[in-house]
Amino acid sequence: MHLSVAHLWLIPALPLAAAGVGAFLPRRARALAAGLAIGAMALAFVLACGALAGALAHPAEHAVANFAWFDFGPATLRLGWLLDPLTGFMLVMVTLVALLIFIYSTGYLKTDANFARFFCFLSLFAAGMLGLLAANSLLLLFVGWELVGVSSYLLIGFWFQRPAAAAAAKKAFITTRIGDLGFLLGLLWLYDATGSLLFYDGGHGVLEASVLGSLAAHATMGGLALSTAIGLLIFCGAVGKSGQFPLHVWLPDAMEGPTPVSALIHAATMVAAGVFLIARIYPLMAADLAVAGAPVHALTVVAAIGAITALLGALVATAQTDLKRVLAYSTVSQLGYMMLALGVGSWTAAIFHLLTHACFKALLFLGAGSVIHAAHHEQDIRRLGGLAGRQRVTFATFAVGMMALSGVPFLFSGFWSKEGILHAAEGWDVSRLPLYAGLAAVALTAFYMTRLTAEVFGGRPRTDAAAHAHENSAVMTVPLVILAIGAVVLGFWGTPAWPWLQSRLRGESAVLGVSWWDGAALMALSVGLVALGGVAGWALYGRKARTDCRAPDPVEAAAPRVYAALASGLGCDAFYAATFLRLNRLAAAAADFLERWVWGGAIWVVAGLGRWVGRADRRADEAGLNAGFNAASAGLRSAGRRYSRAQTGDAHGYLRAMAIAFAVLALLGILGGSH
Amino acid sequence: MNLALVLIALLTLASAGVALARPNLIHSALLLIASWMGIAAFYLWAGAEFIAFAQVLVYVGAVSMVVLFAVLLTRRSRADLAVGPASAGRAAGALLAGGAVLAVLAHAVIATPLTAAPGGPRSVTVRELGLELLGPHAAALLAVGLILTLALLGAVLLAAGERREPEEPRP
Amino acid sequence: MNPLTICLLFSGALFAVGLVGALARSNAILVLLGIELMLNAANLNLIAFWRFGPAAAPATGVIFAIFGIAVAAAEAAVGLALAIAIHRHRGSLRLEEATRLKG
Amino acid sequence: MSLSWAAGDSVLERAPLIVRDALTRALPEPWRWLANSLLAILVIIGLAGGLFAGLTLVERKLLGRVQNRPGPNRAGPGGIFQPIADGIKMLTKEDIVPRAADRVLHFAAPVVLLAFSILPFAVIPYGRRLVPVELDAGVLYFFAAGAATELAVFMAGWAGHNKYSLLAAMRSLAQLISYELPLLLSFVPVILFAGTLSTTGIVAAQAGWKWGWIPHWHVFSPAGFAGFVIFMIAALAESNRSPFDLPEAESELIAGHLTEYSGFKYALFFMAEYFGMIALSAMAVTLFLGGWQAPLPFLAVIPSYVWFAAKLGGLLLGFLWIRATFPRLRLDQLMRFAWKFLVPLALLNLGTAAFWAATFEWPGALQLVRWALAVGLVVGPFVLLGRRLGAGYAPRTYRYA
Repeated sequence: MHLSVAHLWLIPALPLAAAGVGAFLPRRARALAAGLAIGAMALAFVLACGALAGALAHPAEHAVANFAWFDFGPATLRLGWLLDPLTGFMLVMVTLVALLIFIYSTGYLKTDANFARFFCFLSLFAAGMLGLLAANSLLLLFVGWELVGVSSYLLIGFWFQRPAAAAAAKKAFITTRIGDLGFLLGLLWLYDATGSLLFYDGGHGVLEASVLGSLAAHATMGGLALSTAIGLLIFCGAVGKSGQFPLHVWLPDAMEGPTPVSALIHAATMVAAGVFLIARIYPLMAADLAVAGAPVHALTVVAAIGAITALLGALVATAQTDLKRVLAYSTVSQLGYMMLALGVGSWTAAIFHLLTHACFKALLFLGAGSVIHAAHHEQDIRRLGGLAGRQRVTFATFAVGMMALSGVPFLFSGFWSKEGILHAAEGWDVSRLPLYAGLAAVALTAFYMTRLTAEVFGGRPRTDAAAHAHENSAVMTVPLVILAIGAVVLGFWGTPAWPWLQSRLRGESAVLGVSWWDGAALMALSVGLVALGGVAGWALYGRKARTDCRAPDPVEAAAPRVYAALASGLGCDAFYAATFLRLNRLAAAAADFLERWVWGGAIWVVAGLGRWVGRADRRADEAGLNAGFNAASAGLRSAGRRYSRAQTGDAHGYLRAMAIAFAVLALLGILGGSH
Repeated sequence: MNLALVLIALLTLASAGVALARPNLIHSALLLIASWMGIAAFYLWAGAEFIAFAQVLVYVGAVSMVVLFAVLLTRRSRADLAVGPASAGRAAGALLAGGAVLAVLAHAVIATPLTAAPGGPRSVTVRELGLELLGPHAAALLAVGLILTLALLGAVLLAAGERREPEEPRP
Repeated sequence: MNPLTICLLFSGALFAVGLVGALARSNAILVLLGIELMLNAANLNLIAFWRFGPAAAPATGVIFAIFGIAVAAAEAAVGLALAIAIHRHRGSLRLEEATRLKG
Repeated sequence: MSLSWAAGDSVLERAPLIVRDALTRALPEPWRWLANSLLAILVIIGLAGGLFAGLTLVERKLLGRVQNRPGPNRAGPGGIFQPIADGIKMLTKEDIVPRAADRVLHFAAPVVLLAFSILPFAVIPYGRRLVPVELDAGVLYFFAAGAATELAVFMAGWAGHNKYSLLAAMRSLAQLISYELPLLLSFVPVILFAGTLSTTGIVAAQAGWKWGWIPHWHVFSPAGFAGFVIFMIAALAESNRSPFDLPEAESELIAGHLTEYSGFKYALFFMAEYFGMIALSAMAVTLFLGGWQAPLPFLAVIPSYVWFAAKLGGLLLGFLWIRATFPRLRLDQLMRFAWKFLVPLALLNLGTAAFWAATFEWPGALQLVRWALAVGLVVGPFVLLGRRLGAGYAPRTYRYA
């Protein structure tokens, strides 16, 4: 069954409808709410598979369905839906992961009072995400983009009774807004420059050769090509959403939300939206490569940001003690990888890593959730431990995810996708730094994942919370198993030997090539690094597991300064607090002063005037005008009394009067008409 | 065909007249219903099937029921149902007014040279009606729907009253 | 005689009968029924002109009649409800006694 | 009369027309038409009457079997002459008219009732070319004629000059009015699908088979099915059949508004009631069960009127079975059920029908979605409303049962 692009709108429409209905369900209709959301998601998944099949039938073409939204003045604003392999793969991935996580959530939040509301929000998020993916117009994409932003805010703050959660939600919202401001500006500028926001529109779309040529040709301030400027502005949005370096600070805090939310939104799908956005508009980003003597290329910036983020995330992750924060920082670093891949010009590698990462990172988060749920919401890895024997399924699947993430060679998907990225970075002719950053991050990733696994599952329980942990119900374990299988299998459609996925994305047909020896040396190197990181992690944390939950971390013992710096996220938050927030506070004070004294004073004066006039007026009124009015109204009253005698209240009388009057009038009319 | 028309007219008028002259309320109501059916027959004769059936459905099916319910709910004993004209004077006045109106109308009708459109019976299919209603007259249709809804609510409120009386379902 | 003329006379007569009834009877319900009759007479006119009058639009007359019937039905429902309410207030339906708006 | 020859029909299919023409060929042209109509009327009334007689017998036999007793078995072999015996009894009974009765109405009531309960039969398409009157607004006519029966019920209750039968008449009027709403609403989806009010048109719209074996009957679509169920329930109530037979609950209120009737007039009421039931069942067959259409292509050789008769018989037996099975409702339960369950359900069903009609063109894959959504739209309200409906009542416990 193939789903044509004409019916693509159904995929986002189903969860949207579920959210709409769910919003009106009573709180106690838990089963109904969950069933609604899950059913809609399952349907959407089926449809997405159909869409993918339809897209793969003709991978080379971009099938679009555009429609006019509204007219203003002479112009018409048009939106549209787009179906190509990129959209297809993303749709299937998102719907599948979302479906599994919905099912998982029924177990994780079984006892929560706002169960129904939770599923309503989840459906809303899914609707926004799917709309974002299927959009053929930057505006429609932006709508979905903001929708997921809002639902992410709602879901991070789902437990808004906890001040930390509320603060985190606000932080996430505001931080991403900063990025989205850039996005919006870029969007407006693009519309101003091209008069269209459609990606593909039979030759007039912004991603099509003719428009791109003109965009790259024009230069704006600082000799930047127009496409560069617009691209960078839109990239701001991606930076905010995908937690790239300057704006990554919200993502770790977002872990205050329920774990399924972290898994779905802040690991697998929403944060990847930035990567998807850049991949979607890749022709626009790459348009300036042709321009000679441009001061900077958009993609160079992307690559730099990506490299920095990858390294920084990995570094910070090594010193976190909160189970979910470690994973959050690793997400940041992996997203950095994807951005890096985009920057060095291999967007297919980026998407490949996005898909595999979505799978195993969702797996890791759900595993973490399973641990947390079992250990009565204990998230500090120092206070856990010894869960390997108590939660066998969770441990096995988590191990798979951990190996996939740290890129254990050949069997696990993470290895292949990361190889692709490093390979692309090696092939980049602008600079080698991204490659080195990536390689360093490889070792660090292996290190902190080993640390995490050893701390949580190794040794023996260090608190009775951990001691009493036990395996969770099937609704929570089965999704883990499915995702674990995915985390392994997914790797094999993107191996250098048979790059089926990449070639499909590019719209070519895959060939079984043995021409991957040129990457062998690099591969060997990265394998070595992985081994190094793993061994180091094992040596420090695994060999002799921590016994006391208050004992300092080995690294901390060795180099307390470094550890503290890393633990505080290299002081990003502190830096922002010292600069932007203080500035903000000053501005607020100034505004307050203005309000209180300057405007307030003016208003006070005006009000005084008004009062005085009012008093004067009243005197004039009472003395002069009223007398005349009294006389007049007295006359009216007497007249009324006289006429009201005719008003007997007898309905028949009125009716009779009407009838006779009618007869008389008609008679007059006839007589008047006859001569 | 005029014969049929005259027949229908006479029957309708007769039943209506008798209805409004009978002392017994119930008989009046039933006879009025008969005259309504006569009007439906006229519509049928004129080839307006739909209206004819609508007339029967609405008046004979619904309004009649409301009337009968109203009659039965507003009486205490059978004696209440025998209500003649209030007074000879009023009756005379009524006849006078009605006669005047009738005279004027009749004069107007007869005086004006009317030409009946030639050609066979004109008729409109339900499909045409529906398209007409939902096309050019959609707004009016909505308005009527609103009016009916409000009328229903108002009627229920009025009839239910402050003291919760057994509230009859309105068609 | 011209059928249209007959129709119009018919409706005129019906109107007059309704009027007489509404004027002569003192029972509120009967007055209402008389008024219903007058409404019907009006509808009857519409159909008559639709049938015999110059063919303007194919269905206009019928549609007017439909609306007429709908409004008449609403009127009947409200009116009879009013009658019941009056009866509850005054214990009788004689309109001569219902001369004050204050109940 | 739209009875006309057509090539291609089997002889069996044409049999009624052949017989009719054989009978009326002798007459000159202008009279033949009249004769044909009269013939059709006679046949219909005869069939309806025969069906009534037969149905009473079948009903009593069936009830007997269900309640574990032989049922009528005296008159004739196995009691098959029971209806005749009943008829004779009814005719020979004294016709009592109370002294204070309103004689005119007392006489008029059964006549009016019978007249109006025979009228609906005029628009039912009994077979491929067997529809007595071809009306553009046939369905509307059917229910307009049916609406007038309420009047007769009132007259009957009023005429007897008996406050109990008057009360009973008002109760039964309340029931009739309440259930007329869902009855009328329930088949609007069918009108929506078929796009016509003419009965023949509706039957024609249900011709054909999906994949060669699922007939295109309206009952086989979510909205249509819901409509069918609502229609049948409302029809039960409209024809005063149990479990809605409060108006003349013999055991509780001595036949309600019929208390003052006896002998042949009573028989007329009885007959009118059965006519109503038969007419409504026939209408249900026409609206939802494809009228005279054969259920499977290769069964089309069997003449259409046989199929119609078969479906009609099936529905009637269903009526009897329900009567044998369900206990009687209470008046408040009855009202509650109509206004709080059936009417909202029927209204929501319109939305489902609109969706169904709007998405008719969706391509193959989406049909799954369409079905899922439509079924959800039907089942969801049913569950929710049903929950509300049952809320007030505690489960009844039968101590001595």
